[in-house]
Amino acid sequence: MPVLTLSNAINTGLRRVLEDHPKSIVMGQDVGSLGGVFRVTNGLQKDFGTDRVIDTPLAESSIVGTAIGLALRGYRPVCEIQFDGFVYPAFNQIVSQLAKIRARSDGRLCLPVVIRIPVGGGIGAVEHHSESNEAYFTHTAGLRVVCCSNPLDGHWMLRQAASGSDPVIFYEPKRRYWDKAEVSESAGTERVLPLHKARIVRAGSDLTLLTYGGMVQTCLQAAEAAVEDGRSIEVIDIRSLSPLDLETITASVEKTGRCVVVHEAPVFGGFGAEIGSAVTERVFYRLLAPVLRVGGFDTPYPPAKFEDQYLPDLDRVLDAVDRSFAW
Amino acid sequence: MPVLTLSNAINTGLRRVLEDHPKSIVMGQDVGSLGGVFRVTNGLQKDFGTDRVIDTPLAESSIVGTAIGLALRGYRPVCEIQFDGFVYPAFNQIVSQLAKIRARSDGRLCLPVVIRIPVGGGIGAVEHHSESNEAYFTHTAGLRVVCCSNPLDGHWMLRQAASGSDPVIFYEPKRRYWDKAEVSESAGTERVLPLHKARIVRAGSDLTLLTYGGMVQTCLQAAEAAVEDGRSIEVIDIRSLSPLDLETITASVEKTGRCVVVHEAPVFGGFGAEIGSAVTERVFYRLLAPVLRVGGFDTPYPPAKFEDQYLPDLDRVLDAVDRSFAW
Amino acid sequence: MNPVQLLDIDGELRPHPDWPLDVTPGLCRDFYRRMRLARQFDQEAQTLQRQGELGLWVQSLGQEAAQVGSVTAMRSTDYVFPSYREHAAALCRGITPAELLIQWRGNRHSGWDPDRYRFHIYTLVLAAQLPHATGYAMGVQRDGADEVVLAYFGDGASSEGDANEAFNWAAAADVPLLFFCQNNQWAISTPVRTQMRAPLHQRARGFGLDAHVVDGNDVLAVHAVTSGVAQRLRAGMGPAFIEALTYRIAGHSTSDDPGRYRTDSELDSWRARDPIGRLKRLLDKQGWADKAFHTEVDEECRTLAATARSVCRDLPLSDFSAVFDTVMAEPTSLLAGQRRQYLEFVDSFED
Amino acid sequence: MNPVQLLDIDGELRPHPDWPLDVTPGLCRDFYRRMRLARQFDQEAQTLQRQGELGLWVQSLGQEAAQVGSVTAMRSTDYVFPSYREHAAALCRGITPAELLIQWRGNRHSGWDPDRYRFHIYTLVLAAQLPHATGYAMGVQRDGADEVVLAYFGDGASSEGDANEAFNWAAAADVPLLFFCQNNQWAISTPVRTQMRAPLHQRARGFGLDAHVVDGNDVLAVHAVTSGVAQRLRAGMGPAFIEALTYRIAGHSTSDDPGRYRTDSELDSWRARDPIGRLKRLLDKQGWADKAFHTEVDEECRTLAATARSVCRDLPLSDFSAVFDTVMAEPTSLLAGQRRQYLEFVDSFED
Ligand SMILES: Cc1ncc(C[n+]2csc(CCOP(=O)(O)OP(=O)(O)O)c2C)c(N)n1
Ligand SMILES: Cc1ncc(C[n+]2csc(CCOP(=O)(O)OP(=O)(O)O)c2C)c(N)n1
Ligand SMILES: [Mg+2]
Ligand SMILES: [Mg+2]
Repeated sequence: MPVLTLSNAINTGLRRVLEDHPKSIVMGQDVGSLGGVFRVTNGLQKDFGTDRVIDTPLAESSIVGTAIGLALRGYRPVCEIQFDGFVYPAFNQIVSQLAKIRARSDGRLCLPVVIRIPVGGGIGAVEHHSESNEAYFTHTAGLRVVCCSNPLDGHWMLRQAASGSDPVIFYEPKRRYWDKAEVSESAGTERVLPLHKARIVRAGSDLTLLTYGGMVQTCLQAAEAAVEDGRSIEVIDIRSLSPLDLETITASVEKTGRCVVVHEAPVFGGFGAEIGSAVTERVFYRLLAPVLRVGGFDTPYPPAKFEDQYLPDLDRVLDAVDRSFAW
Repeated sequence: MPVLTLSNAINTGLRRVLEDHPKSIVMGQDVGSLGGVFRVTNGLQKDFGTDRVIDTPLAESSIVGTAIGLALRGYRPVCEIQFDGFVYPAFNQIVSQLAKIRARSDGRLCLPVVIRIPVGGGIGAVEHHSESNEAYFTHTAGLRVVCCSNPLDGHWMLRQAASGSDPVIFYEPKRRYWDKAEVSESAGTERVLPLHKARIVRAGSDLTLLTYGGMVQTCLQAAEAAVEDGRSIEVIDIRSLSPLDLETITASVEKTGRCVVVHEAPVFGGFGAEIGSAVTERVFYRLLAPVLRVGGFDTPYPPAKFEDQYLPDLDRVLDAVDRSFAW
Repeated sequence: MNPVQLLDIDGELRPHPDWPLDVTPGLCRDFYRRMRLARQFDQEAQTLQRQGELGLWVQSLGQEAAQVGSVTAMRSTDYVFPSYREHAAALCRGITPAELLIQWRGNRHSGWDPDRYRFHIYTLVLAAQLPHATGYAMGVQRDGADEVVLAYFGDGASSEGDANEAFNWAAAADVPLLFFCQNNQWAISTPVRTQMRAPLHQRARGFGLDAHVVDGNDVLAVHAVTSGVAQRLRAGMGPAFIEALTYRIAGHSTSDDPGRYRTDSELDSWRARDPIGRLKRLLDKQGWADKAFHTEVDEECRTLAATARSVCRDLPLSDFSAVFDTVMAEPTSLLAGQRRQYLEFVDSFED
Repeated sequence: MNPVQLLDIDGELRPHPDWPLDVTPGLCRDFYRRMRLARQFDQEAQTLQRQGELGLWVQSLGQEAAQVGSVTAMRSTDYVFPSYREHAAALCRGITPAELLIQWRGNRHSGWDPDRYRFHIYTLVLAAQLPHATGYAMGVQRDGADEVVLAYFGDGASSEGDANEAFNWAAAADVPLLFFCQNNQWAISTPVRTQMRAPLHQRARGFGLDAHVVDGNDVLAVHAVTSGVAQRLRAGMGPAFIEALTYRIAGHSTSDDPGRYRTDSELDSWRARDPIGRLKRLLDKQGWADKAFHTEVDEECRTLAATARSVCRDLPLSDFSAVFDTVMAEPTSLLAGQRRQYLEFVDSFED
């Protein structure tokens, strides 16, 4: 099994998608000769040609809009939005068209479009390049929203997303692009979960840490650190935000009785709010403390020099864990 | 005190804003000679001229974008977005510019811009004309998000919003435009709350119904109906979604021990999730049942003939109340 | 640039050197019939709305020539992206009254199978269909298919970012797409002069589109120009743009109150340019239509109106639970659960 | 339309009948000095980034003439909306090295008080500043002020909906706004031909803007055309557009790898058109600059570089808690609470 970075693992995933689905298309700004600003599409245009790997004009609304048109014609576009903060010009096409055309056409039209978005902070970037905007899309009926956290998932989730029949917002935690792991490109391995399933990354019995994307590593570290305090923490990588695998999540919190949700996005109205409310509705009597949320502060993403204070880190996660136990 | 419809009450509010603030401007599609599709801006252009009441080109992104420019020049624009479903083309300008320019400029620039949006269903409209998209904006740091539910609030909240220094998303529940009530246009009445305060619409002791906009009436009716079952229900009109008046809300739930949130928007990732999580964090030990959420289903807004099934109504609110008591 | 005209308002033919058209009696009768039917249908729908049978209606009244002349110039294999007022074009494609009305009655969001008619569902978010058309045409281009794509939109929609992105993208990508603007002078209450400084076809040319302007109330001119432009497009001469100058005789929709913003004299001047009256004058002058033809058209119109009326009242309404099934192609537990809960909730009242 | 040129690449003056300019030695020396300083500053910032002192830098290298020539043609009261690469223009407005660098060091999102310099903060979301400029100009128009507004953007940004909405809106509203595009041939790795089919100034004219194209590496031409166009604008002749043809000699940013997408020969051909070299040839040929002048400029450059370097390392970094204070003008309990909790949390570690 080759050891790949997340960036390479998604690259090989895209390659397989282009091979497996003759109608698949990769498109976006600078995805061609440059290979994308994170090199995720490196070499694809050279190997698959400019008809299938398309450098688009600089217009996000039309990247999604033309992808919809291509899908109506039978193509399967995988679009790249260059950075999280640049998906907003496409918001109208995503929310009113991509997400709704199936319902608007009474189920007649189907839009297998994947929108890849490098997401989140941690790389010291300038403004608009570190945002976590998943809550906008999880609240939008008609979309699947997934977020990978490691090379194996990145590879497989991309292939699954691009092989489905529904639109998928596909988040890639940019701070993890350079993380390495073994990636099996052949199907059937039991480590490959269906796209909508959450993954128990670390088993534990006293508290459940729910997270996704760039924060999975942070939560794992927190769980390790908590061992010292004699606490056994279960860490779940949610992977699919919408639909949400409440089965796996609920089973865990039923068992542990305590739950902390961690994400990079601001807490107020963030995706953690949904998890908190949904979990509480389901395991109310088992909860020993309210579901606590750790996330970015309710400010715009700050200048790079403040990232470390802004983003949840080991200490802030452990602080919430402490508060949960102290409840 | 004159009796006004919500539409008229906001109209007189806008009139007062134009009188009180020489730099205020009303702008949007068809706000001039037509007076807006809901006649909220009726007569304003005639009285204040085309320089202050502006029929804009058909471009939502630029309605917000030029309003930002006008505000940078010292003006105070109050923009109208014609329907909830047409705010998405302006999403980029709202989220990355309007909401962030103050933070991006280190507090140097201030944008007193109000964006009025007729919101929600209940009027049998065609697609894209009945949406409840408040969760997108409540999750956006840098915006105030408010929603009026009656003529008095409509008048005063608009005047307060347009007199502040921060950007405000101002929702008007379109199904209530024709509701009538007494409106005092003079300040100082104790019925006029600060913009960020929630209002206890009906006092009660057994359960708290939290809601806003078009659902306030529905919840009041539910509370009345519940009297028969011997249940005393407190109804709170949240009014300000961001910032959220957790003080008033928490005090109520502390007292009642039960809480149901009602809104028109889809439940998954909706604003009710934030309320549910925030309330639970604060009054965990007092809760006799989890905070329950009643809202639209997690589908795009359905065709008009299905509105009655889609939107929360008396029965669905009471069902949730029953479930809360049965917990 | 003067708008191309082949038929003046008095019903005189004015052949145009650049836009030849074989003006046969049959062709004119066909256009006349289609426009009459479209107008009759539109009128009936308006009445149905007034009687509470439809939630809303947006009339195509006055724009029949622009729509009939253009859509009939395309091949039936050419995919069309309408906006929301293209009832005349839809009828030409064979879409039935029931399919056209159901959306406005509020039973569904759209009425027909777009693949079957090669006519996309209506798009109500202004200009959003233009990037779709551009992408669809990218697909046609990649397929090497002998097709072109036609996209309708209005003067107001042309101010949206999406419209201009599409003009630019289509031009840059050199796709087989024809943008067709029905400039009916108004976007609800907003006149064209508020939307733009320069004429639209001039803007289109600025993007590098093969752009033309035509008298949109002259069905012959619209047909000739659209045919010619489609032919160039098919020959690989790059994406094109037609601005058809026409007028929205009715209000914007049944909710509108046009008296608030436009004058009777403006309306009258456009009534005088009515596309149907004009073509009738031609038929009359040339003696191309006999009484039998007119009787037949009148009869067809009556039948269509009656059909519209009767199908409207019987339009099927599925059970609400169907709403859950059309959201995603692959079922999710969230939607399955809500569907189940909804049905249980309904059942609980039936006890 | 040929780009206006007043100074050819050999340093010969080519007076242009439509764009008169009083080419004095003083003017040329001033331009030369400003461009040299801009380039030196840019080079120093690039070095600082390579040494880890800045998180990112986007070079203005090669675009000095386009920026210096245009911004100096405006009055100091005219408000300017830059994109993010307008360091040369910013320096001309008096913005200090510290103010320019702080954003790229990551200490703040922006560095200067826009009101003080009549120079807006940088906008990184492409084209978003163009509707702002349009709205600002609507304000100027309403104020009846004797000001015009200048908005910079790139060739790539011109494909965004916001750019085209702004072109259209500004034209329709007839506001005193000058759009200035630095067409530097590339948007990261995407060449202009991928963005558009027709030249940008042609598109601008299509919107009804008074549009011109100029050799963007010819500071005299840029200055002459911008001055002339600004004068027309001030005289109420309607919004305008200038496309300056130039070249981004460096990579897109310090994160870019331009070797992946462009050729050395292209780069060489543009180096030969370098704006500073060209003006120097003029100064030399005409004998308009003596050794003392050059020594002085060299010295000023050295000082600027030294200043840039020394201020960069000392750029102030406020306490994180300040982040909570700049979000809203009117405090909210949410932010006040988070600020307090944050400080308590930090304190808890100090014990
Ligand atoms: C994005 C968006 N904004 C606003 C509206 C509301 N609206 C519906 S039709 C219309 C006017 C459209 O004018 P035009 O494009 O000229 O088409 P016409 O109605 O004249 O056929 C407006 C403003 C909308 N449907 N979509
Ligand atoms: C809306 C948006 N999309 C994408 C980006 C990422 N991006 C930053 S600069 C750039 C290229 C811009 O090219 P151009 O407008 O020509 O300006 P230049 O960099 O050449 O000065 C891109 C794609 C962005 N900043 N904003
Ligand atoms: Mg129109
Ligand atoms: Mg460029």
